[in-house]
Amino acid sequence: MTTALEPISLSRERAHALLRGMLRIRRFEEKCAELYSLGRIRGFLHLYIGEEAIAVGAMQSLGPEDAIVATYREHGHALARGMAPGAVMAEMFGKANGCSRGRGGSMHLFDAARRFYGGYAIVGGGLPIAVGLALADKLARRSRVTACFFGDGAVAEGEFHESLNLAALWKLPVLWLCENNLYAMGTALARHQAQTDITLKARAEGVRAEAVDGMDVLAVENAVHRAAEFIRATGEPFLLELHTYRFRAHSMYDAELYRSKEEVEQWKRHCPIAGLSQRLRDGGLLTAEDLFAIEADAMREVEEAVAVAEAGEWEPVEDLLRDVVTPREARAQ
Amino acid sequence: MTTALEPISLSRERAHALLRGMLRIRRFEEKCAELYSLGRIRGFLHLYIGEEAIAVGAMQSLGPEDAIVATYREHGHALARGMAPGAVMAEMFGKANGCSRGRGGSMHLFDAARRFYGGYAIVGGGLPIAVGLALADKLARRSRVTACFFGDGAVAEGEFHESLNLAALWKLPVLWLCENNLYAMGTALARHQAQTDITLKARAEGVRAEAVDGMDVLAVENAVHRAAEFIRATGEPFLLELHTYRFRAHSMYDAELYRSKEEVEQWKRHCPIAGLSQRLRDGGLLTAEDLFAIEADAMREVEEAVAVAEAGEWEPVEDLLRDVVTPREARAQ
Amino acid sequence: MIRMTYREAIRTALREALAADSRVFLMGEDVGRYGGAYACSKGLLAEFGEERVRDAPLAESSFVGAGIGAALGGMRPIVEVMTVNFSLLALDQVVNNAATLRHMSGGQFSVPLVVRMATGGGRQLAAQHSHSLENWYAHIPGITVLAPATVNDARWMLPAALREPDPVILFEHAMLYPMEGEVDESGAGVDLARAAVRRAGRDVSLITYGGSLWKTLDAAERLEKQGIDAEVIDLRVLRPLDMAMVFASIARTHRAVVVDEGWRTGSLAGEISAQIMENAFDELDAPVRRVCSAEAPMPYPKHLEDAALPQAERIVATVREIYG
Amino acid sequence: MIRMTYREAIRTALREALAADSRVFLMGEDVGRYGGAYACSKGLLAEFGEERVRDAPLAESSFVGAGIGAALGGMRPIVEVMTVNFSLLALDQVVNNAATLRHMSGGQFSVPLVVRMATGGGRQLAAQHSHSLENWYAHIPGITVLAPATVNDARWMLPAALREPDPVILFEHAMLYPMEGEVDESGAGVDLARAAVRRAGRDVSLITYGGSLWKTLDAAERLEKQGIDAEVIDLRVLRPLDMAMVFASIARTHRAVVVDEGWRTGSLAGEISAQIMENAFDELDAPVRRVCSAEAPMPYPKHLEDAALPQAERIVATVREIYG
Ligand SMILES: Cc1ncc(C[n+]2csc(CCOP(=O)(O)OP(=O)(O)O)c2C)c(N)n1
Ligand SMILES: Cc1ncc(C[n+]2csc(CCOP(=O)(O)OP(=O)(O)O)c2C)c(N)n1
Ligand SMILES: [Mg+2]
Ligand SMILES: [Mg+2]
Repeated sequence: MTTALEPISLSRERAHALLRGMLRIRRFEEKCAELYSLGRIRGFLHLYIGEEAIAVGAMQSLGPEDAIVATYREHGHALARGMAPGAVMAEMFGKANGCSRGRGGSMHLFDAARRFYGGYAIVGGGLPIAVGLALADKLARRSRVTACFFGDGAVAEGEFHESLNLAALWKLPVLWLCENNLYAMGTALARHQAQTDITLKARAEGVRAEAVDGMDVLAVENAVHRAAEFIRATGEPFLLELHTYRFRAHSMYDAELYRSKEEVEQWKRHCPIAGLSQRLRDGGLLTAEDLFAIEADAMREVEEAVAVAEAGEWEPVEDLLRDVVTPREARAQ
Repeated sequence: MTTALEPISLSRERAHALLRGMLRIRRFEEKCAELYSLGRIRGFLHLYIGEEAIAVGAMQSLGPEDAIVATYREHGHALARGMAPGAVMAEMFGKANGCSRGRGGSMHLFDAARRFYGGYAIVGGGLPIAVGLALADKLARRSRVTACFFGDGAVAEGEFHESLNLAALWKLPVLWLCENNLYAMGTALARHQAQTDITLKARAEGVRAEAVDGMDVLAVENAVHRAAEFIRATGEPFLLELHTYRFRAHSMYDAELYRSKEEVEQWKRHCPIAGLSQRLRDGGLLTAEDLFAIEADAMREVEEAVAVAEAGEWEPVEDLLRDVVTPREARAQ
Repeated sequence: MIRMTYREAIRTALREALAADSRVFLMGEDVGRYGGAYACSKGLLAEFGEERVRDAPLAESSFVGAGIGAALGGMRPIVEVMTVNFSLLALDQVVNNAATLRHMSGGQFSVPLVVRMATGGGRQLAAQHSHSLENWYAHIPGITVLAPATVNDARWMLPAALREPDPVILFEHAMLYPMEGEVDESGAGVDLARAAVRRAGRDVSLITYGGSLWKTLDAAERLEKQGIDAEVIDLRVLRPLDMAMVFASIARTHRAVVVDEGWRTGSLAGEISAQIMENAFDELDAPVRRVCSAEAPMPYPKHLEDAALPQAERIVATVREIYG
Repeated sequence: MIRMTYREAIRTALREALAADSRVFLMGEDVGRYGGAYACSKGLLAEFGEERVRDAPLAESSFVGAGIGAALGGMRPIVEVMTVNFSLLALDQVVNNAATLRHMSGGQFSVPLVVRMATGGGRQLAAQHSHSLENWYAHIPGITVLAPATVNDARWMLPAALREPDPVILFEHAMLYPMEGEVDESGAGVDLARAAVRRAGRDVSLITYGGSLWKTLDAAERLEKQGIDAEVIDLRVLRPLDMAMVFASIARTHRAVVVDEGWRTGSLAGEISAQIMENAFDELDAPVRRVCSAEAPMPYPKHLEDAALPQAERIVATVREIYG
């Protein structure tokens, strides 16, 4: 597995940016959980808590021209991509000022301006979309990367293999990011895959692959940086298997009968946020004041996001059928 | 790749049985092609000519208790499995005395008595069926092998990966037989797979795998024998990638624009039937008289099969809805 | 009579089936360790073990196909596809294999497979998790399609399905799992042949199934207050349809409204309506009307989801349109 | 006017589209080297190269999904799914992604994708290769569904589909490829909004689409000899349906028969019938009847396939049942 850069090689600014990036996601989702119990957020809510290092580390090497495809567990990716927290929170509320006009909710965040293509709730369903986005770039002779996030569970779906083969066969610039958190809902990786090394599956489809410690934001950043450079240089796909762990339940409905408290506690010791702050402290890159300030920023951002969501309007019922298809008038143009 | 046994280690009887096994399929299908041009056989007709060594070599190590799942290119498998040539030919004619009562035609041959489960025309569609048959055997504590034949094109379908994973994960006795004839219809293997080594894909799903020269019936027999023994001993799946080539068009509609005559001629030099007879002659196991007798038997068998088909009745139109579901009366029992 | 929830009724039926017949096993995503996405199989893993309560990887097409193969191999598999939304990935196996094998093989093979799946909207799960596609399954010759709407049907349709020699698809409406109801311990009167009159009435026939039954009964009560006596028919079996009971009802009421959570165009409600016209045209005093879901992907917010789904108000309003 | 086959009309339209717009590309199994399973793209690989005439592996779900992604990325993909029989493997991508993205994203994204597929029976291809599932696609909000039945529509519906900002599914009936017909070089009069009266008549409206159009016109001729003047309507666009033209016809004829190759229960014919009752009930002198396919997996032998599919004789007999 890729090992982390030494903290020492980090500038204070970048170190703080990474820590802030993860912390704001953590606080945002803790607030979401609270709002869910209050009934302000409904439907399914899948928290990313524990996995923040992946979205934050990955986004560092992706530019505005690159595209993102994610799953229903995508709050962290949306925030790390720079989507407005208020628009994301409003979406969770189902308000018209949400990033999907309130229609998608937690599982379907979209942002055309940031090339954030969603938000897919059928496991494996986003992978072919990523192939197509990369194919469009190749055909249009644009040098871009399409980053596609998905979980270990998606690896069992045929579409995973089909899509990797297409990307390799057609030499498409897709960065496959497999968030291996060891569980597909309640099914442990070893209980859904006979061969648990996902990089082997990628290679069997002709896709280069590497495993990375997904709890170490520096390791992720480094690995994604190199993978993205490979993709930009060759136009070919690359897969990173990111070892991580979900600290919370799969969704708010999950009683977590399938794993022990001990196992969860064990993993929490590898918390990407605590881990980084400790290393930065040890490396003299983070003071208590710094941390306090970062925390304060994060909390403020969350409160502002909630305020934006609270202030949002509901989409009028009359608009229910709007944008099912483009109205004829609009087509004329 | 597995290398062939020395012909010398063969008994005259077994040598002749293997040669006869392949030749009777060849002659049967040559007759089918003729009958197709006469309009006696309709719909799709996919000939196995050139690939006979696989079905014949494989069936040697499969007993009556084992199960067979095949594709739409399954005439050879049906005959090698011991299905009555007359019933198979009658099926091609669509007659009621056909092995599927005439309803399936060339692509859907069935024979419950011989555990020949068909005859699947959706590429990849038979693989999950094989997983289930093997699962039934495992749950019922029966020691049996389910042999599943499919082509290289099926490897691109997600079901291939899903099914191999299930078989390995659940330790199911499936013998996966990939007939790699280098083309999926008009698409060459290297044009549909980024990684053309199919054994690697099997291993990536936790399935042991080996490649074999599918034009050498002795090599196939040997490899299948060992694979079947492994499966019976461990209860785990095994995949054989059998390198072969289709001498005829994909189906009777195919203009073969995608490959050169030279390539086809080149491969015909590796004809499994000519190859074996030559080696048997060299090894002193086959005389001209022997070959003449085997040819005569094969021709007689084909003529008898056609006679059975010609003599068959058409299923009455009134029976169109029969066996869509079991009639209520029948259920009472 | 004992009271239990729809979920408990299904769990009771599953436990009973596993205990009664060693050929029966349950297979699907998270049916074991997790206890089932809707907790229907909670506790069954501990009771029957991993072999018979089998957690499957995310591979719908292959584990449904494996269910077909296991049925061919003599077992009585119960495959749980977590929801109808994911069943599209396995539809090829149902249409091209499960439904065709008996006929295509000239009657040589039988596929005694039961597939269970949750269906429907109402929980704010948005566009990809709120489908109601029972009509598509009801279109496929060779399979039987069930939609238990009551706790008693949830309890007894599964064992009846397991007695069928051919594939059965069982739709459990996700909104019904917590619903409490009475179960007749004898199982008497639950067959797979007949629809059921859930409320007798003289003025109009309201025909529905699954989760919409309760909204329809609610509408019937409101109509009663307005002096309209509605009969409510629960189709129960979506294939083959028991239209005889529907025609008999219309022969009494001469008016009908079909309530169906599917999108209107191409809905099962359309089929019911067409068959009513074909067979009871002269009985009709007014055209058959439909109350279906809005033709849009399901939106997440409650107010929009409520507007998209059939509701008692809309049923009442529709009845009033054709009545008097 | 120039004469060509249905196949040539499609090839001409494909060539024109590839030449006219660099964003257009054709992707599917065997569209390149092989020339297309039905030879629709024969010669196009040589003319436009591998990038734009792209042979795909057997991976329907992923290359259809890739078409959706490419459309999101600004291209104008034409995805050929060899036949509707294989499209079930890609149905999830159509239902959950192509059809939902615009609405679910609040109008931010557009999926200008065209998916072509052959459909229908009649060539003795048996149970797994003879499906006619247009009704399922016509049920999906968010997409447009086309069924060119004439050579002129085959020629002009594709360019019209490519002008649509949202997904379009184009069904080509496999029996029509060799059919010859006239093409209006101007392309005038081909839109995606209206059905077409293919034969004017006073006595009964025969409503159909796709491959059944020709059997229906044949039936109309036979009926004429029996003194019944039938109007034949070709729906052309299966979603959204142009029912206005159907109602207008029925307002003249007061009788209707719908002819549809799909299995009867849950057929598109049922939807048409239901909408006629809902909107033209008082115009009807007789119940609307349907001529559909027998509810069985398609058998291989010619005599059984002919018996399973709609035929002119059956259409004539059905009209006579409701006429006079
Ligand atoms: C095709 C499909 N099947 C089942 C589900 C139900 N489901 C939602 S998430 C999930 C587990 C996915 O696990 P993984 O891919 O590892 O992602 P994670 O939730 O761990 O991030 C399941 C089974 C679904 N959404 N889609
Ligand atoms: C799912 C599906 N897609 C497409 C087809 C059309 N088709 C029939 S055979 C074939 C090629 C299959 O190639 P392979 O698996 O290598 O088998 P072979 O014909 O070479 O024996 C194709 C594309 C099909 N039958 N099923
Ligand atoms: Mg996971
Ligand atoms: Mg092949």
